Order: sequence, then structure tokens, then C-alpha cells
Amino acid sequence: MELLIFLILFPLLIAGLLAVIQAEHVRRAVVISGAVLVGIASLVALAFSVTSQAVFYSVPVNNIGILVFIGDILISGYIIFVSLKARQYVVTGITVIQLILLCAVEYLALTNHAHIPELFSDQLSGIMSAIIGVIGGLICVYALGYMREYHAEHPDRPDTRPRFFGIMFLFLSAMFGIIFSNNLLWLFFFWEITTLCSYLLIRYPNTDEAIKNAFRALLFNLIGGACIPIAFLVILLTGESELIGLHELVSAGPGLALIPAGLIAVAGLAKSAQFPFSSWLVGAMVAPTPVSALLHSSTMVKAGVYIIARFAPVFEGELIGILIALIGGITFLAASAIAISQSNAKKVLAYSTIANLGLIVACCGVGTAEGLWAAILLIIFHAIAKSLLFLSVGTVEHQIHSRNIEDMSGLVTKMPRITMMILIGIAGMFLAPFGMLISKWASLHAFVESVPPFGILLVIIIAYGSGITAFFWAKWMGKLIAVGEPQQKDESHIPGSEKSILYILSALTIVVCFGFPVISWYLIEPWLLTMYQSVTELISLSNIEIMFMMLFLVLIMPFSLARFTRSATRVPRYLCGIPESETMVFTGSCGIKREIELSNYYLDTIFCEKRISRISVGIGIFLIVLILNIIIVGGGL
Amino acid sequence: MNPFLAAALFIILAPVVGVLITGLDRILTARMQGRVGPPVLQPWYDIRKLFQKKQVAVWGAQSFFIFCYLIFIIFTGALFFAGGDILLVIFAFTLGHVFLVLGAYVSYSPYAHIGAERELIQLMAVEPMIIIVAIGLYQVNDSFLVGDMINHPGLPILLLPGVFLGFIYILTFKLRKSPFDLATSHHAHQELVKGSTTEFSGFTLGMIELAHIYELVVMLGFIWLFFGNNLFLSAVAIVVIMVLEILVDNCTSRVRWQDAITSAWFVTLVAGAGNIFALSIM
Amino acid sequence: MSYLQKSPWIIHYDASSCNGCDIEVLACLTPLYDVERFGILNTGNPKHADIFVITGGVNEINREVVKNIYEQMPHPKVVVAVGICACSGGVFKECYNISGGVATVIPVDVYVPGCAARPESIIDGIVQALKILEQKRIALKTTVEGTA
Amino acid sequence: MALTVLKNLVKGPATIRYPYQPAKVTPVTRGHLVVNINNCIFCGLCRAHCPADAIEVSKPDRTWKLHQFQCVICGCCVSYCPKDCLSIEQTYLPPSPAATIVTVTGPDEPEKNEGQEEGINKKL
Amino acid sequence: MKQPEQKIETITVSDLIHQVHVYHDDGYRLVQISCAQEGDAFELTYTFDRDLILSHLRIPADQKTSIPSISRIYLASFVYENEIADLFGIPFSGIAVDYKGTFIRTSVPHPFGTPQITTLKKKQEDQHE
Amino acid sequence: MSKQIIVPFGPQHPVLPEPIHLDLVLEDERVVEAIPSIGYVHRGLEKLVEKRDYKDYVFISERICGICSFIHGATYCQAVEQVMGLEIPRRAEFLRAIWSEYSRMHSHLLWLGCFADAMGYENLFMNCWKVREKILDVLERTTGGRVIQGVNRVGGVSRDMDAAEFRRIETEIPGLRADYTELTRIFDEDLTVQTRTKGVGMLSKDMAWELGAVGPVIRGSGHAVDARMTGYGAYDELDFKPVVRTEGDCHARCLVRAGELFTSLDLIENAIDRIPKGDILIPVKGNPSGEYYAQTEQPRGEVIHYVKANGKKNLVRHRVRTPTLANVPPLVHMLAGCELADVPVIVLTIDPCIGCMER
Ligand code: SF4
Ligand code: SF4
Ligand code: SF4
Ligand code: SF4
Ligand code: SF4
Ligand code: SF4
Ligand code: SF4
Ligand code: SF4
Repeated sequence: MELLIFLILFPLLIAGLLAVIQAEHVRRAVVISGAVLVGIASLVALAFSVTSQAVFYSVPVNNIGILVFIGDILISGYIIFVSLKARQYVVTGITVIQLILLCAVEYLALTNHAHIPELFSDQLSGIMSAIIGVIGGLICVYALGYMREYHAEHPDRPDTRPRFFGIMFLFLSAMFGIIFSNNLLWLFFFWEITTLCSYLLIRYPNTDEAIKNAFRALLFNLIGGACIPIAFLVILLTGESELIGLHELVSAGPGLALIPAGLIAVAGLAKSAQFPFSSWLVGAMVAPTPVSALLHSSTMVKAGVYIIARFAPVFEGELIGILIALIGGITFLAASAIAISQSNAKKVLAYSTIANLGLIVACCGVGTAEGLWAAILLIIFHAIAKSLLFLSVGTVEHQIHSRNIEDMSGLVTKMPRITMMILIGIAGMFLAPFGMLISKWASLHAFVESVPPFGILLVIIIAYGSGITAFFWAKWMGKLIAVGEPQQKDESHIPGSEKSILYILSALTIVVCFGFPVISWYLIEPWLLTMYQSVTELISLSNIEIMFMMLFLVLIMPFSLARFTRSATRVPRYLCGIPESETMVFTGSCGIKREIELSNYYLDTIFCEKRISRISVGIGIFLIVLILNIIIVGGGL
Repeated sequence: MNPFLAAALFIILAPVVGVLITGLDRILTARMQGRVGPPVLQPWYDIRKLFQKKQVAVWGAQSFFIFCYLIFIIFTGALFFAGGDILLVIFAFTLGHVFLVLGAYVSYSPYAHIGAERELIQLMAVEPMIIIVAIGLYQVNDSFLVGDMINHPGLPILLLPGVFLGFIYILTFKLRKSPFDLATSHHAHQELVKGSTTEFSGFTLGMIELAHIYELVVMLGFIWLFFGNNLFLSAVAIVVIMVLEILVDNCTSRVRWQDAITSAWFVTLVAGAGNIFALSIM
Repeated sequence: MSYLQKSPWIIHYDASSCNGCDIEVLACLTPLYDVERFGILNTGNPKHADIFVITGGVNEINREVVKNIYEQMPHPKVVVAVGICACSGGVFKECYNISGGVATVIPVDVYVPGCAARPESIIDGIVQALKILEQKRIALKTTVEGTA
Repeated sequence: MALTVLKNLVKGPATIRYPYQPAKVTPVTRGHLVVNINNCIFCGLCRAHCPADAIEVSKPDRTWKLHQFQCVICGCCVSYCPKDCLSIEQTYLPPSPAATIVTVTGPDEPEKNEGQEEGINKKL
Repeated sequence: MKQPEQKIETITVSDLIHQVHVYHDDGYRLVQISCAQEGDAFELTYTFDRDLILSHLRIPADQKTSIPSISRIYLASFVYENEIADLFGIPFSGIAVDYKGTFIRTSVPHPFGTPQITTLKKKQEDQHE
Repeated sequence: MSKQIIVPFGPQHPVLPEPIHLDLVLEDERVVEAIPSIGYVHRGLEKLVEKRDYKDYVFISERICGICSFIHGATYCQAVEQVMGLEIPRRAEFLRAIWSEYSRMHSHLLWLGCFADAMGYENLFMNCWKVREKILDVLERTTGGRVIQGVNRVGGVSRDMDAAEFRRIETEIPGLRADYTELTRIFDEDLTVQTRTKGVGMLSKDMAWELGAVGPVIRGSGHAVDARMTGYGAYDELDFKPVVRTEGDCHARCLVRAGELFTSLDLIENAIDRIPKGDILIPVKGNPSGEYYAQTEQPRGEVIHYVKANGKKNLVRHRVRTPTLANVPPLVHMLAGCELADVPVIVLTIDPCIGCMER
């Protein structure tokens, strides 16, 4: 399977190229062709995974393990260097600890050399690679137009675009590495690359806030990351060195794998921004929007849930799994609640990302086949819909110069197309015929039967969470379509590349919704079959019929629009009898002319950001400590 | 019964049943207030009247969203009576309400806007309990299909007393009855004028009224599920619950949204969640 | 009989009356008179209303308000002026701030005399208004069909 | 409250089913103003004291005019009439689509017969 | 029943603030401010109450010189002052909540301060065009 | 960016029976600013005094407001009588007191109903108004008008009540008392009413005095300010005790009014017991000259009728300082920081009477 090597190395090559290219049009060509090639290759990988069983592949190079180790040392060295420079001594300390642990691991691994294939690919890898390749590629192309405008608007910020695009592609490369690695030492190496890249991308604006938040991201990911070498030590000290292979470890069953899997899952929790680690993701919003889209929809955070999903079969019915699921559940609930109190569009997206990841983590944590089925669907739908949302918000931001949802009032008249796409994205996040809701439905099905009574606990959490989710999404939709004074339609300033990417993503959202049964039959179910041997029919046929009826209804609806708009006569708004002197202006008390101003509710007396995050960080820390305790006790036994 | 036949029957019969129930509700309310009240068919007259009026709107798009609302409420009911997956019924129901809310938002009028926000608060308040109802019924029936639930030979309510209680509590929200008629109410004297429906008139308002009637029937259908295949008992229960709702409507003032949502969530947690949690342990 | 006559919804506005007539309008809704018997509801919202029940002689700043409410009501609609003030300005006819009767601002279809107008008179007035409402609906239908 | 509600339910509605049942009136109810024109001397005192300016009196034409939709039925004129020919009756004026002015012409002074005319002048 | 005579104390405009302060410090409640025309001039009367006994202060006024507002002492006076300003056209200075002539909007400016408007309306005006 | 919602509240608003306007600025549903705007009922009727005979003007003064119609008329007459130095028949003063108390009860019941309605308590509204009809029946039976009584004259009243009528009233009183007890219990004890009124619209004792509140508003904040204590008219002979509560919230003001219903019944019984025989109207000759501030207690609080005359048949100035106007500053104070849902409750709690406020 040279394709795997290609997917890892090709983006690396592009990254190298981009880092040196200064000319903008050349960069453009390289980025577009690189993205297209990566996208095609990833789809080919997907196609392969449909047709074949898991493939294993050993890299035909000797002593490549040493190279990986050297790479690890270089990354750590760089981090130590920048953290010392920025006086972030905690970061330095953790990196040093990590390095020491890693040396020990390497020593053990060398003395006890395992013969396992370094790379492998199965249906899950196929799905992930398609997400990374296609959506990641699209985001990179989108970034071309976006970053030009970004620098035009912020002349004070250093323009290091060659490096920027280099890192973006490096990131893709590392993501492919993570999903194709079978050797966990490799996986860790790519893991650390993503951590480093995210740090670099977040601090891109180079403001004090960006730097601070970049270090926060680095710190949290390193804390999580430090758990992985410990897991390696456990593996290498307790058993056969073959278990350093991902596939081998998962197949070994909970008896041997539970403790390392638990430790690696903690790293996954940090990476996927679960409470108590969530604040790095919110802070990362200072970065340019394509970065947010890349980190929070299809890559970075997905690496976290990917690794947990990989180990999900190990967690089935185990206490550690339940605790992980609870962390996911609490995160889902708390992050959704906080999203209500936010008016910054990117923050809403950030919190809803955290919430959705929480749901995925919860599904993985229960570890049943149904749970995993829901988790994978969630990963797919979330990646598409969220990147669509991030990118369209980025576009809007450049047009109206605000990220505030309140400023998007009546956007439907100003930018009807973009608004339509935001609406599709939002609908995709919570409305009935769209994917996220199918997944939510599936996860309810999954939880209700699993590990009583904890499954029911998760069901209750979802029940509350879905009401909350509906609130903040619906009010945003409402804001977009609430028309005070019709504005001049003006979409011409939007770069073509941005627009076309948005079109592709919205089309994808709809296509995937239509196509989800196909995805389920050809990808998810076969994969689950290999993991769980027996798989029940997860979505019965009648439900698919229903889904289609609903989709049909939604599609047919726009046609009735024309008929209804014509017949009505326009009348002014009801203002208790006070006439509108001009549109939206009335004469109020003291003879003052007032403009009608409407804003959404933020309910911050109930859904107070500080209070909720303080409480849930507390719960999160408690649960993590509990997990680690169980591991220590379990390890000691 | 053939699911398509059942759905068709619902679409045709629900307005009849709904109008009668609403009409009787209005008479009973009037009698409780020491008045005579309107004729039984008054809701029907109202809807027909609204369809006769000339259409006015702030923006034409309003009607579109309300049309979607009506369609999805009807769809929800059809799905329900066809015996579909109850979770999907609930999601379609939510979808319908989101359309209502969007319709209210469109006009950018202060009262409709606040009504829409309150409508969303109500949605948020009842959503957990409705999902818990579905889960509780699943625990009893081992199936999410309404079609299976109505064939339950026993009385699910015996296992789900808390869930039933919680459901009745949030039914007040769904029927837009005092003390939880936050977003819009049947009579005019409220701080929001007509809340979310302020900017609708004529045909559009007629569609809303019709949708409310369908909604009522669906909500009463949920009560049925608590009594399995015992038709007689469920009919009695529906009557008793309706009378109880009307009584509560007449014995309370409207509460603030904070009290509404916290009390609904509290009841959901204690009665609803407690009940299904206990069931899962057993 | 059309449905319009079975379900007349009213909106009430006090265009500078002395309250006497307003409380009688409100009294119509209460148990003793209970106009809901005729399907009459007080909507409080011009966009839902068919009948505009207006009291008082319309003062300077109310002119705009009254017009605004009237315009927001969808056709067919009728105006019932309740009380002597609304009919002609009554004792306040000569006050500097009173325009003198609702008819000076919007067309009135039925006048209900009385100071204060009795609930029974108000009911009679609304019943009369229903006939006019029906005529207007038919007129409206024919003009619409004529133009179409 | 539940008690009150149930009591209402049991006691039945308090509604007077007007117009199927007659309206409440008392002997002193002020309904509308009438004039006995035969006794009127067209002195104009009623006009002068009417707070609503509802009356017009013309001695030469021998007419007594009442703007019915302007009269607030206060009874002020009644107390000033030197001939006690004004009185207030209990029944209410019916609503109408146009303002009503009642013009009553008195009998010619010399004959003093029963020739009384009532002209209702409607205009909008 | 015959009530006791009411005493009205007439003071100068410059004394007003001081006197009102005295009332305020003695725990009086502001009951009202009224205005009436006195020939060509106007008079303002401030009424206070303590233990159910009314006390009145009266100052002369005209439409040119502004009267100092007492709303810094009795906030509630803003309603009366705005009303008098609108109806009589007597200017006040420093009203805490100044409606600037929009408190009571009238068809004619200062109806009580402009003598000619008494005859503005004819008796036999046709109401129903 | 401010998260504000601007709501024009009124003039046409179903919770407001009368037009008044508030510019509400909300954050979520919390009121951050509420500026009232009035003038929607300003007719300018005080100016009519320059055109009408001072005796005929009674009928206009009664139409200042259709709710406290009777007391307005009586207070105007009282002011003119004081200016003219008239000693009116004692029986007339007693009759005025009886009718005043009936007016007060009808007004309070009306208010209790509207107040219930402002909280969305429709049934309670209906019940209050059902009881109120009984009061209106008495008023119509004895005066000829349901809401505008028209029996006040300068120099007395134009109608008398006979002994049969008094007996009838006395037999009706126990029934009314039972009705009042029932209603008061609901307002006092109903849980939902309590959540909507307790602690809402706080007006401290000091603020109430400082802002010049009157009537039930100031009595709900712990001051015994009631013009009836001055003993005008027949009140000096009746056993009157003001109803005072100290909580200063909407609930307290509501209960003050409910309590006054009982006080009124007591006063009526009292007056019927003590009413002297005699004339009800004395002939009035001549024209008044002088000025007078007449102070009486209306349902909404103390009202001041100021009358100034210069010996002609037209008065120079008639001015009414109505209770609602005095209660506007406290209202603005109470509205700050409340919830949108509380706005109608708080607005109604001063029992706004825009008709007389703006005249
Ligand atoms: S919208 Fe504002 S923050 Fe965003 S790029 Fe433009 S100027 Fe910068
Ligand atoms: S801490 Fe205060 S400001 Fe911050 S979210 Fe909570 S309530 Fe709002
Ligand atoms: S007609 Fe009479 S009762 Fe009616 S508003 Fe006018 S003055 Fe008042
Ligand atoms: S009853 Fe009154 S209003 Fe009518 S005419 Fe006589 S004085 Fe004038
Ligand atoms: S006061 Fe009597 S007699 Fe004189 S004009 Fe009038 S009705 Fe005739
Ligand atoms: S007796 Fe009577 S009618 Fe004759 S002049 Fe005197 S007031 Fe006039
Ligand atoms: S206070 Fe109110 S009710 Fe009383 S007389 Fe004045 S306006 Fe009428
Ligand atoms: S306060 Fe209201 S009810 Fe009372 S007199 Fe004034 S306008 Fe009338």
C-alpha cells in the first residue's frame, strides 16, 4: 500500500515547497493542485477500504524507528526552545518529562524489538482519510482567498503566508500519519507534530493574546500527550512488545489493553478538548478562521476522538469506558449550555464543537457497536457541517467586519447565498432530516441499552443537551433571517475560491445526508463486523424510508415559497400603535427617535459561562483523576 | 392497521377531533369562569374565518415558514399514528416548532421577536422530558416503534408513573396553557400582546391555529401510549388529563420564564429521569 | 352566513376617552355579558382583528395611533365607535386637544351612543357591525374577482 | 382558586343572555332624552346649560333640535327647563351607522294643537 | 362641612429653593405644583403635606424667566414641572427628567398660556365632514 | 455590541386598558431602562371651565374619569362649596360618602381583575368583574348610571335613597363580604400569584415618601396617608381606619386594595346607621370668588381639586392633581431592573388612571 506512504509524504512535500515559495500565484497553483491530489488520493484510499479488509504495511526501510525517535527529540527540543524563550516553564517541564519517558520507551523498544507492520488501513482509516483529504484540502484552498483579505485588513500583523501554508499541509501530513499508523510509536510521533503545528497556527496573528492561547493549547496537549509514553511503558513492561501495534493492542482485549488504552484515551480527551481541557479550543479562535476550521472540524480534534474510537471496543462495559463516556456527556451538556451565552459566532462554533466531540466521546466510551456506529456518523457529519459553518462565518466576517451574531441580523437580504449556506450548516447541526440528528437518534438508541444504569445517565444528559442545542442554533438562524430593513444585496466582494468551496461543502452536507445509509452499509457496518464479530441491523429499513420522506419534504418546500410570498400585502410592524416614521424608526418617549433594536437572549443568569465552566472543569478533573487512579490501582494489582 | 391508512385517517380526522376538543375546552373554561362560552364549533369558525381574510404580512417569507410548520406538524402526527419511530416523531415535532419560531423571527418586530425567544425557551424546557418519555416507553416496550407500543398488553403507566407525571407537567407548555403560556396565549391580555403570533394574520394565522389543533391531537396520542392497548382506559385518561389541564389553566397565573424552565427541568429530572433511571437499575 | 360573522375578533383602543366606555367594553367580556357567546374575542392585536372598537374623542397624538392601528387590520374590517365621545367628541368636543369624534380620523361604520355606552348597546353595535362586515367581505370578493 | 372554579362550574354561568334576554334596567336608569314639545316655550335655557352642546333651539322656527349622538344624557337640561318638558327615559338609543339629529318642531303658537313632527336627519 | 381656611405663603423666586429645602428637611411630602394665570402674569403654587395638613408656597412667574426646578430636592416634581412647562409655557431650568415639551403634546402650544385659543373652536362645527 | 432589545410598550397594548407609552430597553428580559411618555388621553378639559357655568361644569368634572367619576364630581363640588362658604346638608355629605365608597369598591374590584389579568390569571379577572357587577347594580339602582353617576350638584346631591334602599343595601353586604373574602384569599395565598407579586416592584418606605407616592402605593410601603383621615365631608363622623402594609411590593399594594374593600363595606354600614334626615340639596345663588384646594381620597389615592374664581359664573382655573400623576415617579423607580413579565404587573400596581392623570 504505497498509497498510505503517498498520503503521508506528499502533503509533506507540498508543505516543503510552500514554505519556500514566495510568489503568490505559484503558491496558489501549488496549493490547489496539492489539495486536489490529496483529495483524490484520500478518496482512492476510501474506495480501497470499501473493497478490502484491513491492510497492513511494513515500511521497507531499516531502522526507521530511530528516525522517528530523532523526530520526536527534535519536536521536543523545539518546544523546549520556544517555551524557554517565552518563559513558559511549565511547558518546558512537561516536555522534559515527556522526553525522559520517551527515552525510556525507546530503550525498552530497542532491547525488545517487535515485528509489527508500521502502517495499516481499514474502513475507519478510509473514512478519516477522506475527511482529512477532502475537507482539509478544501479548507487549504479556501485559505488562499481568505488570507489575502486577512492581511489586507490587518497590515500590522506579519505576513508569513509561505510558512502558514507549509504548516497547513504539514498538518495534513501528520493527520494522515495518525490514522494510518499501526505502530503506536509512530502514531505518537505524528501526534506530537499535530500538537506543534496547532501551536504554530494558533499563534499566527502574533498578538499577545494569540501567543498566550497558543501556549495554552500547547500545554494542555502536552499534558495529555505525556500520558502516551506512560502507556508505552506499561505495554513494554508488562507484556509482549507486539502490543505496541495498535491493531494488536485492540485485539488483545480489555485484560491487557485496558490500562494503556485508558492512558491513551486521556491524551485523546485533551486533544479533543473535553472538559477539563476544553479551554484551549476556545482560545484557539484567535487564529484566522481557516485554521479554526481545520483544527476544529476535520483534523486536530478529530485525532483525539479517532484514537478513542479505535480503543472503543476495549472500553465496552468497563468502568474506565464509562468514566470516559461521562466526561463526554458532561462536556456535551456544559459546552452546549455555555454556547447559549455567547454572541461571538466563532465562540458559539467553538463550544458547539466541544459539545459534539463530547457526544462522540460518550458514544466511544460506552464502546458498544451501536455507540461506535453513531460516533463515526457524528464524526463525518460534524466534520462537514462544521467546516461549512466556520468557513461561511469567516466569509461573512470579512464582509461585515464582525463576528458577532447580532451583527448578522437580516443577513439574508444582504448575502442570500452565504446565508443559505450558513442555514444549511446550522440545520445540519441540529435539525431533523440532517445528519447530526440522525446520529443523535442513533446514540440515544445506543445508550439506552448499554451498561445500565450509566447508559440511561447519558440518555438523560443528551435529552437535556438536545433542548439546549436547539435553543442556540435556532436563535442564530432566527437572527439571520430576521429582516429589519432590507439591505442592498452584495455578494460580489467574496473571492470566487471562497464561494465555490462553500458551495462544495453545502452540497457535500446534503449529499452525505442522502447517502448516509450507503456509508453505513459499505463502510461502518463492515468495520464494526470486524471489530465486534456480530453486528445487529443498526438502522432498520423503515427508518431510512422515513428519513427520505423528510428529506423530500424539505426539498419540496422551497417550491411553495413563490406562491405564498406573492399574495400578501405589506403592512408595517406592530409597535403598539406607534407608527414607524421610517423603517424601524419610531418616536418614543421624550420625543426621541428610536430605532428598533432586537437581540437574542443569552440567558446568562442561568447559563453563565464562568460558573458552568468552573463546575464542569471541576467535574472533568475529578473524573480524569478517577481514571488515572483506577489505572494506577489496576496497574499495581 | 396499514400505516398509510392510519396516517391518512389522522390527517382527515385530527382536525375534527381537535376542533371538538378545543371547542369543549373553551366552553368548559368559560363555565369555570362563570360564563356561557362560545359554540362547540367555534375553533372551526375561527379557522375558516381566518382563511377568508385578506393576507397581510411584514415580509412574505413569514407565511412560508408557517406553511412548513403546519406541514411538519401534520407529518409528525402522521408518522406517529402510522406507528413510526417515536424518536423521529419527536425530532420532526421539534423541527416543526423551529419553523414556527423562524416565522416569528422573520418580521423583526419586537413582540414577535420576544415571542420567538420565549417559544425557544419553551422548546428547551420541554425537550428533555419528551425524549425521556420516549426512552421510558422504550424501556417498557423494548421498541421505539409507536406501532409496537400501542400493542403493549399491560399498562406501561404502572412502570412509568414519574414519566407520566413529568409529561403532564410539560403538556401544559405544549397546550399553551397557563401557567406556561409564555410565548403566546389564547387570550390577549399578556405582556407580549400575541407574542410569537403577533405579526401573523389571516391565512397564516389560520395555519397556525390548524397546526395547534393537530399538535393537540398528537400530544393526546402520547397519553394513549401510556395505556398500551387498553383503549377504554386511555380514552378516560385523555378526558381526565384534559379536564385537569383546563382546571390548572384556570387556577394559575402565568409564571416568569425562569420559573417555567427551572421547574420544568426540575420535574423532568426528579420525576422523569428518576423514573427511567430506576427502571434501568431494576 | 359566512364564518366572518361567527367569529368576529375585536381590538379595543382608548383614543382619549374618560375610561367610562372602556370599562364597559371590558365588561362585555366578563361573565355577565360574555360576548364570547358570539365568538367575539378581544385580540388586542390589530393584525388579528376584524372589528375595531374605539372609544374616546381622539386627541392630538392619538390620531396617528388610531390610523396606524386601522391600517394594520387586514380587510375586511369595520370600525365601531363606542360612546358619545367617539361619536362626536361629547362633552370634550370643544377641548383644544380633541379632534371631535373618530370619524374625523378614520371611517366609522357603527356608532354606539351612550355616556357611558352600556354593555348591551355595545353588543348591539357589534351585531350591527357584523352585517356591515359581511357586506364588505362580499364587496371585496367581487372586486378581487373582477380584477383577476 | 380551584374551589372558586368548581363553584362557578356547579352554579352555572352568571351571564345575562342578551339579546335573547332583556337588558337590565332600573327605574332611574338614564337612557335617552325626550322632549314634550307641546309645553316647550323655546326659551333656550336647556341649550345654554347643556355641557355637551347637544341642543339647538330656535324660537323663530319653533324647532328644538337634539344631536342625539352628542348628548351625554347627564340630565342637566332637565333640571333647568322652566316648563319641565324635558325628561329622561330608561331605554337606550340603538346604535346606528350614522349620527342622528332629532329635530322636533313645536306646534304653531296660536293653535296649540297636537301637530308634532319628528324629523330624523341623518348624515355621515 | 366647612373646612378650615387655607393659608398660602407667597415668596420670591430666589427664596424658592431655600424654602423647599426647609420643607424637605422637615420631612414634608411634595403634594403638587399648580399654576394659574393671574392677569397677565402667572403664579405657581407648591403644595406640601405633613401629618395630613397641606402647606402652600406661592411664587410669581412669567413666560420669559425660567424658574429653578426643585427636582434635585424632590425628584417627583419633574412631572408637575414638565406639565406646567407644556401647558403654560413657563420655562424651568434643570429638570431632572426634562421632556423638553413632549410631556403633554397639544394641538396648540401652551394652551393655558395663550389667551387667544379660548375662541379657537367654533360651537357649530360640523363633526362628520 | 449591546445585547439590547428596544420595545415600544403601549399606547395600544392589551394589558393597558388605557393608552400610555413606555420605551422599554431590555437585556434578555431584564428592563434596563423604562421611560414613560404620556399625553394620549390629554383632552384639555380644565380649560372648559372658562366656558361653562361653574354649576354645569360638574358634569364635565365627572367625566374626567369614568372610574372615579363620582369622587371627581364630589371633590369639585366640595371645592366650589368651600370657596363659596356653603354649608351643605349633612345628609348629602353622608350620601356622597356612601356613593364614594361604592365607587371605591367598583374601582378596586376592577383593578383587582385587571391586575389578575396582567399576570395572565384570566379566571380571576372574570371573577373579580363578576363581583363588580353587583356594585354597579347598586350604583345604577340608586343613581341611574352604571359608571357615570351624575348625581353631584354644587350644594348637595340630586338623588336621595329611601329607607327601603338602605335596608336592601344592608342585606346585600354580607354576600359581598363573602365574595371579598374569597377573592382576597386567592390574591393572598395562591402560589402563582405570590411568585408573580412578592418582592416585585419594591418601593421602600423612604422612597415612597420621597417620591411623593399616594394612595395604596404609599400605604403598601408603610405610611398611613389617606385623605379620609382628615375627615372631610361625612368622614369625620365615620369610624375610619386606613389599611397599611409594610412590605412595599406588588403583593402588599394588592392586599391594601383588597383590605380597603372591607373598609368600604364597614364605612357604608356605618354611614347607613348614622345618616341624618333632612335635605339633600340647597339652592345655590351667586358666583364664587376665591380659591381652594380640596383634598379627598380616591381609589387611587389623594386627589386635589384646585378651584380659583373671581366672582363670575365661569371659574378662572380648575386644576386636578390626580393620584396617578403623583404615582408616576414611583412607577419609574419600580420599573428599573424588573423583568419584562413584571412590567404589566408593576404598571398596574399603581392602578394607573390615565384619564384623570392627563385630563
Ligand atoms: S472582520 Fe474584523 S477581526 Fe475579522 S479580519 Fe476583518 S477586521 Fe479583522
Ligand atoms: S460570569 Fe457573569 S458575565 Fe460572565 S458569563 Fe457569567 S453571568 Fe455572564
Ligand atoms: S362617552 Fe361618556 S363615558 Fe364614554 S368616554 Fe365619553 S365621556 Fe366617557
Ligand atoms: S342630557 Fe345633558 S347632554 Fe343631553 S342634552 Fe341635556 S344637558 Fe345636554
Ligand atoms: S328649557 Fe325646556 S322649555 Fe326651554 S327650550 Fe329647552 S325644552 Fe324648551
Ligand atoms: S316662571 Fe318659569 S317659564 Fe315663566 S319666566 Fe319664570 S322661569 Fe320662565
Ligand atoms: S382618581 Fe381616577 S378614578 Fe378617581 S376620580 Fe380621578 S380619574 Fe377618576
Ligand atoms: S384614575 Fe383612571 S379610572 Fe380613575 S378617574 Fe382617572 S382615568 Fe378614571
